[in-house]
Amino acid sequence: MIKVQSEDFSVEKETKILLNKNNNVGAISSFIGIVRNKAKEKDLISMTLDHYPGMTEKMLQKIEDEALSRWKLLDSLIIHRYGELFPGENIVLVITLSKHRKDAINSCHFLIDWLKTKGPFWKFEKTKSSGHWVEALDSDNLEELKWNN
Amino acid sequence: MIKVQSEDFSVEKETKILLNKNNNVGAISSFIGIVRNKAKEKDLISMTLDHYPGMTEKMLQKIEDEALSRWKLLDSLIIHRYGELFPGENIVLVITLSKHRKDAINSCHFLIDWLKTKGPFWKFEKTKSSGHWVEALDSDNLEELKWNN
Amino acid sequence: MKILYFSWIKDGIGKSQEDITLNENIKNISDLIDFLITINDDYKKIFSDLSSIKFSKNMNIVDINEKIKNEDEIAFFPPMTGG
Amino acid sequence: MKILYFSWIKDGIGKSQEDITLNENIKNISDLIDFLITINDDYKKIFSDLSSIKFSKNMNIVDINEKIKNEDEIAFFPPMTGG
Repeated sequence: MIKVQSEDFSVEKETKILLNKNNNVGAISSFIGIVRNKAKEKDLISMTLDHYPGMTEKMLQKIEDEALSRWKLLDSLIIHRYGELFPGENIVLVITLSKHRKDAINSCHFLIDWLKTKGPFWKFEKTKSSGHWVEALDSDNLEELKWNN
Repeated sequence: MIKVQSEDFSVEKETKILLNKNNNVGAISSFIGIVRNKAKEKDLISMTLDHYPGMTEKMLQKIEDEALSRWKLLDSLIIHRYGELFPGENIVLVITLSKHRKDAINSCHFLIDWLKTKGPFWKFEKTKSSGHWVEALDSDNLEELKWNN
Repeated sequence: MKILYFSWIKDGIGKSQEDITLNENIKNISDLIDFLITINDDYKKIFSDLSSIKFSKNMNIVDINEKIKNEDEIAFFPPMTGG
Repeated sequence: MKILYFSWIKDGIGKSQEDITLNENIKNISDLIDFLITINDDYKKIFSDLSSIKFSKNMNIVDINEKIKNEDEIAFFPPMTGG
């Protein structure tokens, strides 16, 4: 399941919902991305995530479907927030459930790499002295390439 | 931090404690291992984890120290339960915190692979018809080998 | 045609979306850009370097030669980065 | 010397720990095993195949040639599997 929302999320609540829906779960991997308080050595005031409603959901659904087809998963969840977020706040949650650990771990890793490189969001960082749009990092794109074989 | 305990754990509670202790966290990876309801196609009644008190803590501390030295981690937590556990119950929790996602993800993967292959526990599976000690799987040992370079 | 702009493209052009009616010379995204840069210098500046601009048609990422029609929804945005 | 047994080794021998006093011929773990199998057939059976038995001295995993003393705590157990 995918959710694109401005509200915060609770890992434990989401995990419980997934556990109640599925039988014979042996492994749960999760990843939480959090707003840090530094932006290129400057104190961050906030990070605003802009997105393209409609396309975001479409792309997230597509990548979740790909994870479900590449690994033996019982279930998965992607929650990505948008709007103005402050240091310490949650940005993204990925949870994958499987019988055996490898499927949950690898698919969770795959999904978060994808979100970091192709996640359909644009980040605006506000610091005390200025504001700027975050450029997509090449290292992130290289990181994502390893999944393409 | 490592904990070897018979009681259950709460991921969210543990995550909150870790977040309160650390600044500038950008990534949290976690893994939960759960007792499945099948043991080699038979319905599992329970799984009892035996361990060697003292040696368990020593070995877990050593592997956590290794993870902390190999990756740029802000913090980490390993909780491993022992005693008789029933299907659906939590067995193990690994949480790693870092600034950037790769450190948290890879160290979490490393720790859970180690726990599965060298985690100082012996599992006794009770089914309706019998009970047996679980043999350590070769595939798990191979999986762990990839970290040794 | 509905056109959407995101991130610094939106800031540079000064709007997040607009509606234009295609004339018949505009057959693909490249043609659309050639048209847009005639509107004013803001567009000209933004579209002077296409290396960090991506395009979508009806919410699918496409390349610059993608055919377009009046009913399509086109968006311009820089490379994305989530997580 | 305190000796601990775990898993099916404990089941096979019928106890989880015992204290024995080393005689001076017992210098390492291999010697200790040679002694233990003289106790009775349960020990003999358990230690007939050492390929799936591991040893620790004072909570450190060691190999079969590890020197041992009366004050050491020795444990016998099969390969471990956690998670």
